Amino acid sequence: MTTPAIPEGVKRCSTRKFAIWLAVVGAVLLWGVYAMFLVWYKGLNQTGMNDAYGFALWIWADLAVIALGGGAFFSGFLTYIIGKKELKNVINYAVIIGFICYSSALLILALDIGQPLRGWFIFWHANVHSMLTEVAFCLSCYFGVLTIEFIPVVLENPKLDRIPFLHHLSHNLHEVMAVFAATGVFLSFFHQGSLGGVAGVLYGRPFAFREGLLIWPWTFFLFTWSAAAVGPCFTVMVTWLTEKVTRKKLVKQEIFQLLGKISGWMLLTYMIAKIADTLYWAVVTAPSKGFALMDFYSNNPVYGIWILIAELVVCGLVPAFILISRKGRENNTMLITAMILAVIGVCINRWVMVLQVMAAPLLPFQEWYMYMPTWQEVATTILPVAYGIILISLAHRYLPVFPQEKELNPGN
Amino acid sequence: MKIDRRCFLSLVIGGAVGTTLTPVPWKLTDDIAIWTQNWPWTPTPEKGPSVYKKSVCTLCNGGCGINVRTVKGQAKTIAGQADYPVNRGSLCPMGISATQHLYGPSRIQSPMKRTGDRGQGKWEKISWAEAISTVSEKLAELRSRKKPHTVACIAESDRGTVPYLLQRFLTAYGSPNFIRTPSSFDAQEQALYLTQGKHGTIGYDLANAEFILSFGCALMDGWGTPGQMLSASADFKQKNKLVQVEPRLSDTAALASQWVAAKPGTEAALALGLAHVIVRDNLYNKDFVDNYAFGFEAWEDENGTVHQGYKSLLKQYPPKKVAGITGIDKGTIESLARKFSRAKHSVAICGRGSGMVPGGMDEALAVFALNALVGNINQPGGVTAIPEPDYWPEMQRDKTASNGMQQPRVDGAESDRFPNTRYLLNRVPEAINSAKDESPIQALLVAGGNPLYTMADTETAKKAFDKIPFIASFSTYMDETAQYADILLPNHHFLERYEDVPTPAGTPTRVIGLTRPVVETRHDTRHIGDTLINIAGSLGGFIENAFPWGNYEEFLKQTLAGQWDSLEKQGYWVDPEFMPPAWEEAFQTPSGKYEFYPSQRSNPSGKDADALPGFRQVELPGVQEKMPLTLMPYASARIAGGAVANPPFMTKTVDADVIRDGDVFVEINPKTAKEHDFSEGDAAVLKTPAGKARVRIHLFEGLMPGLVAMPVGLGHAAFSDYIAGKGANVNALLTDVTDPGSGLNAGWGSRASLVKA
Amino acid sequence: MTKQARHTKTKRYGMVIDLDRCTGCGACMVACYAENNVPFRKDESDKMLSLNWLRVFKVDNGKPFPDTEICYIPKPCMQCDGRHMEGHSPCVSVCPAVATDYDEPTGVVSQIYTRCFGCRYCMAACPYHARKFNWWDPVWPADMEKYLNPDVSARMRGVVEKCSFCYHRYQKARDSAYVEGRDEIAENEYQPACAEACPTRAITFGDLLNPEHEVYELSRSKKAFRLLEKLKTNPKVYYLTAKNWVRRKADNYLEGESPADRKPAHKAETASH
Amino acid sequence: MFPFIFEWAWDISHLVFMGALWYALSIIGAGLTYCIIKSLYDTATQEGGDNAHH
Repeated sequence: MTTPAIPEGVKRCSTRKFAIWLAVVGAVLLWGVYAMFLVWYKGLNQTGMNDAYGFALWIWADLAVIALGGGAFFSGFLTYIIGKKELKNVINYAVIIGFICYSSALLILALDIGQPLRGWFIFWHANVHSMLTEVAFCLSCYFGVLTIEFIPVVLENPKLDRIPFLHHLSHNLHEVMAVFAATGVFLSFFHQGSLGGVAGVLYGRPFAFREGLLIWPWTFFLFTWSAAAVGPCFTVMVTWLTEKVTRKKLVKQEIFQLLGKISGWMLLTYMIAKIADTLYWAVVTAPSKGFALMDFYSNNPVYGIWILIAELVVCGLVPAFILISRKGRENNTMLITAMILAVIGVCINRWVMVLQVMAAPLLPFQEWYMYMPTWQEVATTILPVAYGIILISLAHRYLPVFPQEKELNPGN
Repeated sequence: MKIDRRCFLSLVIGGAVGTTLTPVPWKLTDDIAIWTQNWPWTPTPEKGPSVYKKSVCTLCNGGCGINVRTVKGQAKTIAGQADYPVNRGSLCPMGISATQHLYGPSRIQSPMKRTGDRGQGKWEKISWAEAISTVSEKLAELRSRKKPHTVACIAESDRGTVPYLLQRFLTAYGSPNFIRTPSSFDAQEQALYLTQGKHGTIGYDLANAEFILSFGCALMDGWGTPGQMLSASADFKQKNKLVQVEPRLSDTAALASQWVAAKPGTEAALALGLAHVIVRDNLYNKDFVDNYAFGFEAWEDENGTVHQGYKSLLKQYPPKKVAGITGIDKGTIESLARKFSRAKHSVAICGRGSGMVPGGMDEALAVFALNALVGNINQPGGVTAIPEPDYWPEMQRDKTASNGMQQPRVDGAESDRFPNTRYLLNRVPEAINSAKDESPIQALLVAGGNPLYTMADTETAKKAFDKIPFIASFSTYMDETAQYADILLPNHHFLERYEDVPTPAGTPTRVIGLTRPVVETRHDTRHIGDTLINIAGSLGGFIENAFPWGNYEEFLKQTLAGQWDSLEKQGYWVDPEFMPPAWEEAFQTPSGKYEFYPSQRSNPSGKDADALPGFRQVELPGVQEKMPLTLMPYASARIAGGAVANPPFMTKTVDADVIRDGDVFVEINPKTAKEHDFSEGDAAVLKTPAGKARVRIHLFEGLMPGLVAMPVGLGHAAFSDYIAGKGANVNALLTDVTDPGSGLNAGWGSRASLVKA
Repeated sequence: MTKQARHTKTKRYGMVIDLDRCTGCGACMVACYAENNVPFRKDESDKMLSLNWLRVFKVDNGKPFPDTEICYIPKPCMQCDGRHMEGHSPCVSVCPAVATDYDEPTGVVSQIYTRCFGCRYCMAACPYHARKFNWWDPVWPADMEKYLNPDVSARMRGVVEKCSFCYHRYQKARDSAYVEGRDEIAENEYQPACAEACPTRAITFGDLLNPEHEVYELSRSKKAFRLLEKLKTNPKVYYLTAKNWVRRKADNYLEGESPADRKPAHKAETASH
Repeated sequence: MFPFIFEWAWDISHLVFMGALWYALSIIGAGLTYCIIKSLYDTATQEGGDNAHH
């Protein structure tokens, strides 16, 4: 069943099947929306946060989602600035995933403030010394850039493309995309970094605090680097998942491998830097504030040294080595496993830099602070996932996202 | 079609750009910002100049001078009155947060009568006229049945004009049953009477003492006048003058230069052991003991019988034996005795915890004897008797009243069995519950205190109250006892009324303080003095004649006419003539001397050993095998343990290891925890012979193993949602243990068991 | 960071709390709540949800009975001067909307409730948990709104609040000094509610830079120390104790380190007038 | 964000931060404006023209 709304030459499931799929995901979305309105109406008492956990699940979700959405800026960087033309085959999808990630992050941020109606104060009364201000500005600007990058993809829908102005707009946007992409890379570099800075500048929190360069703590660079390393992994992972769901190949394996190789080297260099940072922190920074490494990993029911090993070794070095080896990349299972591990690794890192920072006690007579999210927090955190699935489904159905789809699926 | 689309697009884009250029979006966002800053449901307090008003806090019997900041006639904040002779500017958290009770939801706002079952909380508003006629009709009816003596009145104090009016009312009406709520001063005042022959308030000159030996007094957590004690604490600390005897590392013990962790209930033995050393080593004040004391040596009565003296009693308490009893090592006892006798002004004080439980007479007498041994009676830094107020006008009463007054008291005080005890509220429940037919109390006026919360074994007390046909409460707040009454005649809040506050117990000078209205009366309440005058008026006859004043204020000004100027101006009056009498004139005992052998002590056996203050272990209720632990209540400055419950601010200050999610934590030593397999935070059921309660466990090294310490003042069931339902009431777990000679409650704790919940 | 008024000397208001005097009675906390219109809820037992500008902690030396000792540590906002003593306290530098500010003339860290939009970054930054969030709309039952202090505004749901050293009292004192034509205010003219209420007189308050103020000497005493000094937050709340074990509770020490090795608190300070 | 907001200061941090911000915003703005104007122009001139691009 082909309607003009669906791109030419590709096969899509029936409208009925698609509607059922949307309804199922939509139900989850509605649950999240309900929780979202509860939080807006009743306030943050609907969450499991408290005065020790000013930052919790949502901030983690923000950080994680932005790190994973980093695929968009890094692929854009590789495609438009370095000139890796083959990546044009995933750049559309990377942009869509980035768009979803960033819009979700903004939504969660809007939820996570006590006075949402005053949210714009962060721009209006900006404190330029605050990492969060930097995050807010770069995040919003970059979201604008992502929207600009997303528009031409939308405009390629056969129906829209028939409108001359939109047709030209799409064309002209494509023409200058490199400029936007470059601006996006610049903005991304800063907000990814500022997100790292958010925790790293907390000199009252020895678990988070890092020395650094000028005003930027090392976490600033580590966050940017890790987002660049893992963002493409997430793009590949989602593409792979989409292939599994749609039961067809959408992007050529070489592209996956190319991204894997780049990610692998990025990840490896990131891990070297991260390990060096961790060592310096454990041996110099933390002890200067009276803390031994194990003080941060003992006397509590959750945070043991396992979490450090999981982040650095299992989800850090291991995937890095798989991805840099040709054998590892050429085995699809290994490739995808490594990428999933890398994604988990960056999520652990963001968790640790938010939640464990809050959990660790500072005064010797205090205990570890424990936190349990409420269903409202969980639902609003799942909400972006549902929203993302819906947007991806729509995009995949109505837009020519994957240039190689026709070629890879002949006979449709 | 194409043109239309273009038009449409231009319109949309143009419109959007145009709107951004108008002030509309900016104005809207600005309005939103302003609105979130002025949410109508966030109150804006009214501004105005501050007016400071002096008064005296009556939330406990401490009577601290306060300075209330008011703005536009509303009380805002409360601080201690800097020059007030009792507290010298210091104030406890309860006093500071009094405004919360003034404006809070626990106030009784008008007279009410009960419509549902007792304690059910169903009330109907009535007029004052109806309230007064209901009470006076009930009282008139009892009087007409010649049963005026079946009326009883409970009050928190027996000094000052309001307690006096209550007593005067009962006397004119014909009932001897004026009952003051129990406190450790019951025992101390009786000891004062037995040793010095005087009725009065006991004063301790702690400021001038060089050495203070405190037998479990929670000086920092509510003993005596909290403001006064807190104010003196720095002095205790800096001059290293405090030694605290107590099985728990309390706030007072923490402040002391030495913490002597004696087994609970062995304080008297320790006092005797110290006395033993002092006498053995001839360290006592020979002048005082030889010339102004009686019964130190053996003596012969008029019948020629030779009686044992205090000195020979002490022989039974050598340090080694006392060490065995108290768990304190011999060396500590010896050195403590030497320190006590060598310091220039040493004073020993008693009254466990915040002084809510009287304790046994042996203990009070043994501690008093220590002060006498060092001759520190009526000396700077010593013990002094402050005479009771005696400025009361004459009155006449009719025959019914005289007959009523001849009847024995319901509580057994001043009877042959307990001749020296003035009030025994603790014995009232038994007197009612054991009565064969109708309750010996037919009408109860609760004019202070909150017995259904503060009495030991509150369940039994409640059963007794059930049998009283008529209960009227004058309480300002909907407390546990008011909730159990039939009719409520609410008194003004203390920030709305006049009242005099005579010398608080423990204060070494003669003072009167003036509580006065700092805010206008908020509700349809009435001063208890006025209510009494109204009731007397409606009863008529001699009773009416005994209350010739137009209102309470008139009576107050008349009574304190001599002091009124000073009271009005300064808020207090200090007796300029008061001087502790010299030893020659000080004692009004039969011997005219300080009596180490209290010859007036009730002693049915006639044995010297029972008259002299020896050590007799108080048998706590319960079987040790079933209840291997010992529950002991402890006082905390952050939890009001008395009649008036914590205001929300105070509860806010209580730590999460004292109360959490409505559960109270009991402290146990980690050793005890190990033996009973408990760890921090575990839920448990605490059982005693009187009842059980759900608690949680807090491990505390500072508590003697084998004990379970529970805070006093939690577990309220009344007042308001903000106060009720937090933890359990320790009083409900304790049982009255009758002291043989005095009838006072000597029960300092209870056997208990802890089982995992 | 606002410019200082003319003719007035720069001040660094600070507090010295003598832990050997504090008996943990809680009067300071209650006085603070009453003065600053701190709301309350039916259940306040979760201290991480309870609005309290000042909290008194109970610590013990961990020794078994009967060698146990306890000590109370009152903890208001530390009013940190920041790492380089120039006002970049942990919280001020992170607030994205300048809702919290370091007042140059007094050294007091302010909180602008109507500016705060509740991101709680400052709470994450504060190592002392001095900052509290309004998780709920404040409610004063019955007539309790009547006792609210008109000098301090009530906060709305969704904003952060904290101890301000009763800055409104400073403003009042400064205003009345101005009316009387004085440039400077006397030590006793500006005292926060807690210091005024402390019945054991354990809390002393004044200008740390003014040798005539009591806190000047006290903060320079050998017994003086601050909480978590190693973090270099430079608090203006000092504590006094003669007990080494109490000092150990105030900061983190690696194995083999001891509070005795540390320089006196005031030496770390390099404030200039 | 604007010099007329009171917390604005003419100091190095504000200049660097806001400079970079406004710089990025201008590039985005300029790029977008260019595309829109160019597309409007293209639409007007190539009305009914062929749709081919790339």
